[in-house]
This record gives sequence, structure tokens and C-alpha cells, in this order.
Amino acid sequence: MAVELQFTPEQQRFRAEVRAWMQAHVPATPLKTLESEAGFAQHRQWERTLAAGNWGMITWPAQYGGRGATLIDWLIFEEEYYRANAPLRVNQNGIFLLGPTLMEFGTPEQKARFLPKMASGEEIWAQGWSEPQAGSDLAALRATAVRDGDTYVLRGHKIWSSRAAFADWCFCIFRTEEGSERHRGLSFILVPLRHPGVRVRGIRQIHGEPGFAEIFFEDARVPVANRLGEAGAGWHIAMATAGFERGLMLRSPARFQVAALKLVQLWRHHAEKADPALASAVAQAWMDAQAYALNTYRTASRLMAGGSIGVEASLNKIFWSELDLNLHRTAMSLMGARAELAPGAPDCTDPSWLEGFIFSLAGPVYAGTNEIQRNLIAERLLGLPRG
Amino acid sequence: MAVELQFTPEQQRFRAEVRAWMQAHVPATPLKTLESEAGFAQHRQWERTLAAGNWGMITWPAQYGGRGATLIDWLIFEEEYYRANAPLRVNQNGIFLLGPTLMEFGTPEQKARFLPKMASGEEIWAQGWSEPQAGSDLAALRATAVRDGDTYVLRGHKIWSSRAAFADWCFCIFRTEEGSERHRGLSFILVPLRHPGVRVRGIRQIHGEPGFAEIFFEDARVPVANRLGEAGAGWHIAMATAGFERGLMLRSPARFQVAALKLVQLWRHHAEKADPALASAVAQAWMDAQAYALNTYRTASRLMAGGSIGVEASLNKIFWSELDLNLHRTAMSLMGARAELAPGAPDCTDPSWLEGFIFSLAGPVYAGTNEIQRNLIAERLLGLPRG
Amino acid sequence: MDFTFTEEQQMMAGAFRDLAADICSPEALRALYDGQDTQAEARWQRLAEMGLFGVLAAESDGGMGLGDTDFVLLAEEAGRCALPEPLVEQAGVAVPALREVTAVPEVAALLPQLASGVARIAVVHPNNPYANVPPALTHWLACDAEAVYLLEAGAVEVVAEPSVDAGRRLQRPAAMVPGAAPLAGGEVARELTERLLNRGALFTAAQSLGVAERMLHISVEYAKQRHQFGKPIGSYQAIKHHLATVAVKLEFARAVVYAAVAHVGALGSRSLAAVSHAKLAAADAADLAARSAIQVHGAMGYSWEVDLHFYMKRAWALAGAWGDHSFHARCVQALVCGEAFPLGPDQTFERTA
Amino acid sequence: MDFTFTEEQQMMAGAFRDLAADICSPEALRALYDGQDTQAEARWQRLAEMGLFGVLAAESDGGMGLGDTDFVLLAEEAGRCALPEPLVEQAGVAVPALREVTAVPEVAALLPQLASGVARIAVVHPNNPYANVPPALTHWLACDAEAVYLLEAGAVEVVAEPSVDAGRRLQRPAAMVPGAAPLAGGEVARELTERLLNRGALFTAAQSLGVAERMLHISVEYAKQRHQFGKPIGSYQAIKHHLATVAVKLEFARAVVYAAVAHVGALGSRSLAAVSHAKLAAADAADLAARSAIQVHGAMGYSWEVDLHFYMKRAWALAGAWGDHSFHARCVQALVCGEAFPLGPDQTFERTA
Repeated sequence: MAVELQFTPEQQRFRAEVRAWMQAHVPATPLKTLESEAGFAQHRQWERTLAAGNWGMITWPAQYGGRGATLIDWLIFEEEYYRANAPLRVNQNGIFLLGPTLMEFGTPEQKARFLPKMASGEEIWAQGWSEPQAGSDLAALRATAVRDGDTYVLRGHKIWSSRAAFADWCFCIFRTEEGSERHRGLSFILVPLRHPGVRVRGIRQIHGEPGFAEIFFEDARVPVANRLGEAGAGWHIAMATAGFERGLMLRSPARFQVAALKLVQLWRHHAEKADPALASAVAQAWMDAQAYALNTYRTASRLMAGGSIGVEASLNKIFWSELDLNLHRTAMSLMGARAELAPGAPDCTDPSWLEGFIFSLAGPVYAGTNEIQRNLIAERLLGLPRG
Repeated sequence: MAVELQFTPEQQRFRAEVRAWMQAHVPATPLKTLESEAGFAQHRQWERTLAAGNWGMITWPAQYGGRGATLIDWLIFEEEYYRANAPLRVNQNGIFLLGPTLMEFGTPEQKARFLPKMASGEEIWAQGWSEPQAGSDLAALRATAVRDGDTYVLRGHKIWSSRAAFADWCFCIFRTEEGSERHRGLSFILVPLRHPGVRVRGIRQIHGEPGFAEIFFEDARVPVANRLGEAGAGWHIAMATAGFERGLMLRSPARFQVAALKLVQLWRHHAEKADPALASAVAQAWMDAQAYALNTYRTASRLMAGGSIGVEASLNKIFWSELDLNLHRTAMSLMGARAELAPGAPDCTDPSWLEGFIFSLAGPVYAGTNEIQRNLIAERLLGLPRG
Repeated sequence: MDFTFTEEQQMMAGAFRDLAADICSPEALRALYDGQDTQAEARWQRLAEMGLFGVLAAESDGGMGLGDTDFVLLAEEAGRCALPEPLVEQAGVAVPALREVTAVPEVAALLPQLASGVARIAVVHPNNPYANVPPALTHWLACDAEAVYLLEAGAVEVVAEPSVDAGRRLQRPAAMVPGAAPLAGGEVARELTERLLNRGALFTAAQSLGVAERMLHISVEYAKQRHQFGKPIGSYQAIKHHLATVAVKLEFARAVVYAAVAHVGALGSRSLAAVSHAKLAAADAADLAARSAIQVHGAMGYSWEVDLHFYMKRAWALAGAWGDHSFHARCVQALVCGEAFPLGPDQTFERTA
Repeated sequence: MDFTFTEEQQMMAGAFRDLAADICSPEALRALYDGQDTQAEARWQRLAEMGLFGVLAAESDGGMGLGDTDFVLLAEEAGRCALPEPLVEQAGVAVPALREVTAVPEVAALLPQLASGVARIAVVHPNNPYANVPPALTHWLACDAEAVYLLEAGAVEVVAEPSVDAGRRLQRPAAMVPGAAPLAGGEVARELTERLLNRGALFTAAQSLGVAERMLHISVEYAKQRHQFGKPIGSYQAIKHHLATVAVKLEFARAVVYAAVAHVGALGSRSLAAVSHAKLAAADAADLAARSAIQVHGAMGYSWEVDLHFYMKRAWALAGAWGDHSFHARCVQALVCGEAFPLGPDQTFERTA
């Protein structure tokens, strides 16, 4: 009978294996923020440790340093990863976004050159797509790559590039066809960040750390061999990458389930003086995290049965971003006068709430604003006419 | 010093006078619904009683049967009216909408012909504007009035006409200029409902009663003298009427304050087993009703100091309609399994909650949907560009 | 670990949906609302012919011997068509409950009758005080924390409690014959009562999913054809966002309801929380679908002449049936905020409290 | 019955707004956030020159002898510009409180100093444990239900509690000199403490209005100039509706805050409810304005380089100051759901409990 929601003995053994390894390897003291140079180095080291244990990206095929694990195994891995309070993945642009894209569109040489060092955490990747005038409207981008023999000459200005402040490489989209418009004439190009003509400038976020960076290309030259896929195929490839971004890998539910559990504990600490309505907000946060987890397994089952991820990605994006925001708003309400205290203030008992709250504010706007996701759902899932 | 929020001795005396009269005259047993013929007759009689006491429309000038009362007096009157649980105003289209419009745009003859009988409740008015293909987009209306000597020949189909099922007269908008489009070529015409070529058909609402009606005009003839204002001035006059509709008179706060008080009492009855979050919904309902009352007095002060009502009307519409919906949704939640019981079911302790809930569902969509109100606020108050 | 329904399960649901299109169309519901419901018995017969009353009955009782997971999609279809008859209460709630007490001769005798639809039962529970009664009622199943009673219809004095949803014929037992012997008492009664509520709430949640999806579908179709200001209203962002938000709520409520099926036969706090979560999530989705449908339809959605109101009223009714919002919300709050069972990312599919 | 402010009141607010544009511009706040705040004392002087510290002080103490209604618009302006200095706490909370105990010689001596801004006071209360401290602090006003203390700055050992809002220099008294004599005790202290909270909460609510309106203004301007898909984002319905919804919340919160001014000097349940209502309504409006601003600005709103975050952080900070959400929400729930005073349409402007 289907809808069999129990883990197989193999899956339970796998969970035990992950749990044991995490217990043995997760750093006892939390790493510095990966938005600082020292913290970035620590996180890079953690990626090496993961890779050494062959835990870097378990869903990748073995030849690229993976374990060919199923989506269900991946979800189990993430559950144990977050349960063990393991560090943020500084490698996520590589393993979740560029990696799969390279496997689909890369030449054998490109795969051999980039995937192993990505897997080992030796090379950390940034994403360079948005531009000051091309945010949600990515097709408006202007940065150009002009062909000159076997090299491209890059000019332009990318922004909101995550990890770029300290990363080694960046995967970008440039306009390679002069005078081309919108989605046409774009190419997907891999660019080293410590490179003549490439200037990176961190953008301080409202919490004061450079969570993103701007990248200025001033006649930087890269070999044509750094182009992924055909010239002009940039949009098509970028959409595939965006598909991976909106897929199941990046926002696995475990993160929210851990946060919901912390919220329950915060509630218990404040219950006596709290607005009773916050009890229902806390319960809702747990229910929503649980719902997100259940629906993720449901989608994973569908994908493993041969389905492909489509507009669910938009449904997921809206659901997790709103759940994350509501969860952290509830925590801020529970903390009352302490909520505004900065990390380092004596009475700031747990700085992760304020940091998490600030991060959660960005949820509805990044990776495609929720407005855009709602348009996609209305048009692609419900079949409503375009505006 | 300004912001003096106390009633003057005159205002307190006035309140006492209204209270005494209501205690003496409000029917002890509630009237039948005005959506039934018998109930409509009862409500018509109540209007006569009010008129006899000179309480029909206290803000009207004395010569039309009013008292020339101020807006503050009006609000006090309404507070006592709802506090006394007095009947719904079957006369509201006349006294709130057409009456002021007639005073502004009517000829001396029209005022003399229509206002006194409106004041006395002898003639009850319906509104005939919407058409099947012209709802929110009123300018799309098609019903025509073709001039033939001293008469107009009316053809067309009006819908969602409140009170029309049993009313005597209807104020309508017709296209009087052949081939005219949108806002141009419209005229504002007064039409008797029991009249050759006029057919009225009640529209049953989801609660089963005919809250609205359709009106079919099949070559009905009315004198040109029934036209209000110039030919082609229909849109201009209708907008003035809509201004009165969105003004302070129609949705005075007392109604919501009485409902909020009832909700508090419902809560106290169910508190023991209720979701504690509903306590905050109940408190919010009271706060919102209070806020709506306070802001209404604030607007009234501004108007009495010579200001005019503009986009506040849209702010009010959104606020009261959402408050009314949330208030009744909270009541339905509190009643649990009893909420679905129909009026007349033995365990249906108070049918007004279900009726009020159903009515509140229409709030966000009638008298200009809240979407349209938000567009107006964005464009007229905030100065955002038209879409 | 597999979250997909089998082809058989989907086919059975599809067959019921086709039947519903025939016997429970909007026209049929309109007739019923206009007081000319002559089809109740005929509908019951057609449901019986398809064997739907026996889905959860033992094959030895003439049933299909299937499990709760096989029934959940059927309950969803019953919601989608706003089925007036209490198929869910008889086949999804009463039958599996009575299968726990087959030692009682009258139960053993009744089960085949219930599975075939010959016998018709109504179920009342402290959290479901108004029973939706089938045509030609033959039995009552009534319970409280102390005892469970199986009574012949004639032995119970009832009061009719009309619902705003004309598709529900609600009755409340006013008095039972004095000294009726309980089917079960003590611990057995307590467990029966808890499982009755679990199935009642879960299959009510499944109906809410179906009725929510029906309202979403009706709204989408209306938004495509209705024009204002020169274009279909469905092309306006405000309308799109209303309906997309419903789609999101519905998608996630669905996962919660399907996952909770595994809990309805179990006892204990984790199962109570899973079932209450399902009831709340599905009711919220249906409530939002109803309000959004009104937004999309404008005054039209408020009219008796449009189909929408049949499904809107069913959504309101289901919200209070088999445990109202307060009951299920307090249940989840108490268990989660009280950490009645371990929480956390490795606990998603745990069964035991 | 008049709900309009006088021309004088509006002129004084306008004058402060002009001053704020000069001394508390976004550039000034940026410098402060970058750790180069050299202007605190200069700002304090300019506020003093305008006589703002003496608005509620007696004319005999060199003040203006005005009332709370005259101060509320000034508090709103302090929020609009995210003023770092605790003008509101000194002029709006401490001064009127101390005027109740002028019989105490040191208070009588201090009031003129506070009115002129020469003395600088920080206020802590059980519901405001972190005091926003002025430059060159000279005194502490500390209270609990039993006693109210006026202490020289040197007599209090403090702990700095940095806020995410760099414009608030928060300190918490860690210890007082042993055996300090209270200004007042018993009933007097209880009443003083209640009125301190009333004024603290109400004038904090007024600041929330100001900061909410500032965020709305910034968002509207951004939505007009930022283009996407070939047109200004402000022409999209989703953006319009976000901002219109903020405008609605703000409009009605404003009426609630202005009406509550009449209650801050009073005692009793009706006044507590009015003040808590104001605090909640204004905090909700500011919270929604902040979230909508992020929606409108996209990633840009998330950047340190955009002014928005100064005001967003002030909004978060004010939400927890002078009574957090739970305190005020519980207060209103207890009083309203408990019918602690008569409710109903004739009660809108009642004062007595």
C-alpha cells in the first residue's frame, strides 16, 4: 500500500551513520560568521572536512566526489546536519547551483577542471547575475563579454553577489551579442574573482556585515573556454540553474524545524508573561515547519517516481519564506525589550534570533520576490492570463 | 487648547433626548427582515415613526424635514440609535444618497416633489447603477434613455439594486447620447418602479433572501423632467452621490461598536474552552471598532472646520469592511459546531451572527471593491503612477 | 518512505469523481437548496453500488478490506462535490470503529449491512454534537468518554438542527431509551472515542481539501471569463495573488492531511497533534479559498444563483464539525508548547508519543 | 468635541521638523552608524535652544507650561527623524512626572535645569529596563511599584546594552548606592509609576507613527523612481496594495494615539486600555511599514547603504520599549474581555473607569 511514511532499515542505518559522523566532527564552538574573512576561512576548512568524510554533496555521482544518494537520503542528511547544529555551507553556490549545471551543460574538460575542486571545497563559488538595473528583471542585464580571439573581454557591474566578498570564482551571465535584447544574446561564463580587471566590493547589510558584494569588470579577460554551453545559450542555462536553486536541495526543511523547536523553548521561557496569542503563533510555526517537511518528502517521492520540479518551486519559496518570517517575528515579540539588543550586549541571551529575523526579512524578496512567484503560480499552475 | 475630546453640555443634552425618544419608540420585538414584503412594510412604518419624531434625517435642513444637525450630532444620534438596537434604515438610499444629491443638483420643482415624501418615508428609493457587464467598471454601462419629445424611453438591464425588490422609486444612470463611450453621454434619471415597461426581479442572496434586485427596462417612458441635472452630466452627479456613499453618514461606527460589545459577551460565554488566541481577536475587534469611531470623529472635526472628504473615504471603506469581517469570523470560530446552524435551529442561540458573517463577506467587494480602494489610495493619496 | 498514491487509489477516486459529476452536480445541489431534493435515496443507492460504504469493511463482511489511506482520497472527493449524504461518517468513521468490537454479536451482524449500505448510521461524539443523518436512518453510534452506544434509530429521540448548508441534514439526539446497554465502557470506550474523533476529524479535513479545491477551480474559471476595464479580471495582479495564495495554502495542507492518515488508528499525543494539525490546516485552506472566491466573484459570488455558495457553506460547516477550531488549536498548542513528545527535524514521521 | 490641532501646535511641530532636517538628516545618522557620532552634544544644544525640553515644564521653571497634546506632535517628529537623543524621555516623561513631586527640594531645584536641557536624565521603569541615555547624563529617574528614585548619575553603576539601533545608547542600572532615599513611596509611587508608563508608552507610540510615516514616504519615493520590466514598480498593483495597506493602518493608528493623549495623566483601567491600544496600534503600523518597505525595495532595502534601515531599526526598538507587545496586549485583553469598564458606542470618549 502506498503513502508508506516510514524510513527503510537502510535509511535508518544511513541516518545513524550521519549522526555519528556529525557528533564526531561538528566543531564544538560555533565558527565565526562566514561574512568575515576569518570566518570564511573557517567555513572553507569545514567544507574540506566534509569532503574528507565524503559528505560534501552526497547526491552527486561518485566520480565527482559524491555518493549518488537519493533525495530522501539527502533530506535525512540535512536533518542530521541541522540537528547537529553544523556550520552554514559556504560552498552552497557550487554544490547546489553551479555543480548540477556543470554536470548538465559542461564539457568533459570543464567538468574535470571545476567539479573536483568544488567538491573538495578548494574553490568557493559566487553567483554574479543581478545588476543595479536588472534585479527581478534579469533579462535587462547589460554587462558585456566581447569576443577577442580566444578570450572574452568583460565589462560591467554585478551586484547582490552572495559569498563574492571572499570567494574564488563567480559564475556570471554576460551579453555576448552586441545589440541583443532581453533573453537573447546572453552567455554563461565562469570568471576567477582574483583576476586583473575584476574588482570586488562588499555590500554591508543592515546587520553591518558584507553578506553580498558588487563585482566590477573593467576589461577583464577570460578564455572563451570558460563559457558554459553555446554562445547565446546563457539564458537557457541560467534558467536551469534557477531551477536547481528553486528545487529541493537549497531550502531543506530541517533548518526551519530546528528553528521551530528553539521557538518552542523560547516560548516556555517567556510563557508566564506572554500574550497568549503568541502560543498559537508558536504552535503555527511548528505546524508550518512540519508541513514544509512533509510536503518536501511528498515532492521528493514524486521526483523519485520520475516527476520533475515545476511550479511547486514557487509554492515552496512562498511557504518557507513566510514561515521563516512569521517564526522570527514571533521570537522578536516574545523577547520584548531584549529583542533590540545587539549581539554582544550582556542581556542579549541569543543573538541568533535578531540575526535570523533580519535574514528572514530578505526571504520574501530574494531568489525571485514572492510577488513574482505568485504571478508564476497564477499563470503556470492556475492558467490565468498574463497581465 | 485643541484636541478637546469631550462632548459639550448641548451635545450631552442632545444625546439624552435621543436616548429618551428611542427608549420610548423602538419596537420591543425586532421587525421582520426588510428583505421580505411584510418586513419591508414594517420598516417603512418605522421610517414614518422616525419622521413623525423629526428624527428621519437630522442633518438635513429644516425645510426638508431635518434639524440641520452637525456631523457630531449625527454621530451621537447613531450611537444612541444602535445602542437602542433600532431597526435597519430601509430609507437609506434616499436619505444618505439621493437626498443630498437632489439638494445639490435638483431643480426647486424636483426638490419639492421628492424630498418631503422621502423624508416622510412615504417613498422608498432604490439605486440602479450596476449592470451585468458594468460592476466595478461603472463607465461600461449600456442601458439607454432615448429622447422622444418630453419623455425618455428607457431600455436596459440593471442589477445589484439594493432595496429595489419592494421600493417605489429608483435613481439610475442611463446613456442618453447615442454612441457615447465611457463617462460621456450619461444622464442621471429618476424612475418609478411600479410603472409600465419596468420589471423588477429579486436576486436571492446566499442566505436565501432577495437582498438585491435586477431591474429590466423595456421601453419604459418617463418625463424628461425626471432627469437630475443636465443631459450628459450623469457621471459627474453619480460621482457626487458616490462621495456621499463613501462619506461619513452611511457606515457610522456605532454599528461596529455594538457588534464588538456583543463579541466580548460571546467570548465571555465561551472563554473556558476557546483558543486563547481568540481573546486577542476579540480585543482587536474592540480596538478596531474604537479606532474607527475615533477616526470618524477626527474626520468629522476636519469637515466641520471646512475640510472636504476625499481619499479618506477609501481608507474608511477598507478599514470598516475588514474590521467587520474579522469580527464576525471570530464570532463564528467562537461558536464552533453551532456556527453553521440556520436561524430557527433550536441550538441557534443568536442568528444575527451567521447573518452578520454572511453580510460581512460582501463588505470588501461592494461599494467599490477594496482592491479598487487600494488603487485609489496609492494613486491619489500616495501619488503612485497609474498602472 | 513513499508519499505517492497507487494507481488503484487514484482510479477509485477518479471513478467516484465521475459518479459525483452525475449524481451530485451543481444542478442537483440547486434542486436540494430549492427544497426539491428527491434524490437522496437514489444517490445513496449509487454510492452503495460502487461499494463505497464497504471500503474499510472486512472482505468477510462484504467489504473491500482496504485501509484509511485508501479512503482519504474518497473523502476528498466527497468534499469536492459537497456530497449531502454522510458517506464519510458511515464508511470512514463508524465502520472502522465498529470493527474494533466485533465480539459484540449485534455489531458483527450490523457490519455487513453497513458495508452494503443497507443499514444507515449517524454518529455523534462530544466534539460532533450534530450528526449528519443519512436517508432512512437505521442506527445511531453515540459515545462519550465513559461509554459507546449502538442504538436502533427508533430508540433515540432526536431534534432536527437545520444547517445553513442545506446539504447537511443535522440531528441531535435529545434522549435515549433509558438503560440502553453500552457497546463498550472503560478503557475500550475511551480508546474507541479517541479513534472515532481521529477519523472524524481527519476525513473531515480531507473533505475540506476537496471543497477548497472546488472553490479555487470555480474562482479561476470565473476570473478567466469575467472582464472588467477591458480585460479578464484574472489578468490583474490582485486577483492573481489572491488565488495563488490559496494554491499555496492548499498544497501544504494536502501534505499534512495525507501524512496524518497514518495516525488515525493510533492513540497518544503525537497522533492527536497530527490529526488536529490536519484539521486546522485544511479548514484554514478552505476558509481562505471561500473568502478569496468572494473577492474574485464580487457581488456575483454573493448570489444564490451562482454555484459557489454550495461549496462555501460546506466549508463553513466542516470547520466546526468533528472538533472546532478552538478544540484542535488548543490540542496542538498544549502538546507542542508543552513538548508532550520530542520535536525536531528527525521526528517528522515518528509515530509513538 | 474637536479633534484638530491648533495652528500653534502644528507650527511648533513644523519648526522641529525643519530643525531635524538640519541636525538629524540621514547623513548624520549614517555618520553615527559608522561610529563617527561627534554631534550628540551639538544636537542636544540645538534642541535646547528651541526650548523643546521645557514644553511640559512650568513657566516658573522656564518652561512653556504646555500640555501633553502639545507634545504629542513633537514626539511624532522625533520618530520621523529617528532622533538619537531621548528628548521624549526627558521632556515628555521625566519632567511631567517630577512636576508631581515639586515638594521635594531637589526636584524643585532640578526642574529648571531639565527644562533648559542643562541637566540630562535617563528613565528606567519595570517595563522599560533599558534607558536611552542622553549625552553628559546627570541624573537617573528609576522606579518600581514600591518607590521612585531620583539619583545623580555618579551614584548609579550602569551596564551598557548596545542596541541594533545605533541611534539608541542604552544602559541598564546594575546597582545603586545603598540606602538611597526614594523620592516617593506607597500610593504616590504607585501613581507616579503608572503615569510614567502611560506617558512613556504613549509618546513612544507617537514616535512609532512618525517612523512609520517616514518609511512609507521613503518606499513611495523609491517605488516612483525604480523601474522593472519597463515601468516604475509603483505602477504594479502588488506594490500599490502593500503601500495602501500601510496608509490605512497608519491613518487609524494616528486617531488612536491622538485620542489617548487625554488619558496619560489619568489613572485607572480605561486610561490603561487607551494607552495600550495606542502603543499596539502604532507599533503594528510601524511593523507593517517596515515589512512593506522591504518588499518594495527588494534587496536594496536590505543594504546598509540605503537610509531605510535607520528607521526600520528604530521601529523594531520602539516596539519593545515602554511595555512590549505582550504587556500591552494582555492589558487590553484583560480589561476589554473582562469588561473592566462599560463598553459600547456611547463610551468612546469616556474618561473614568
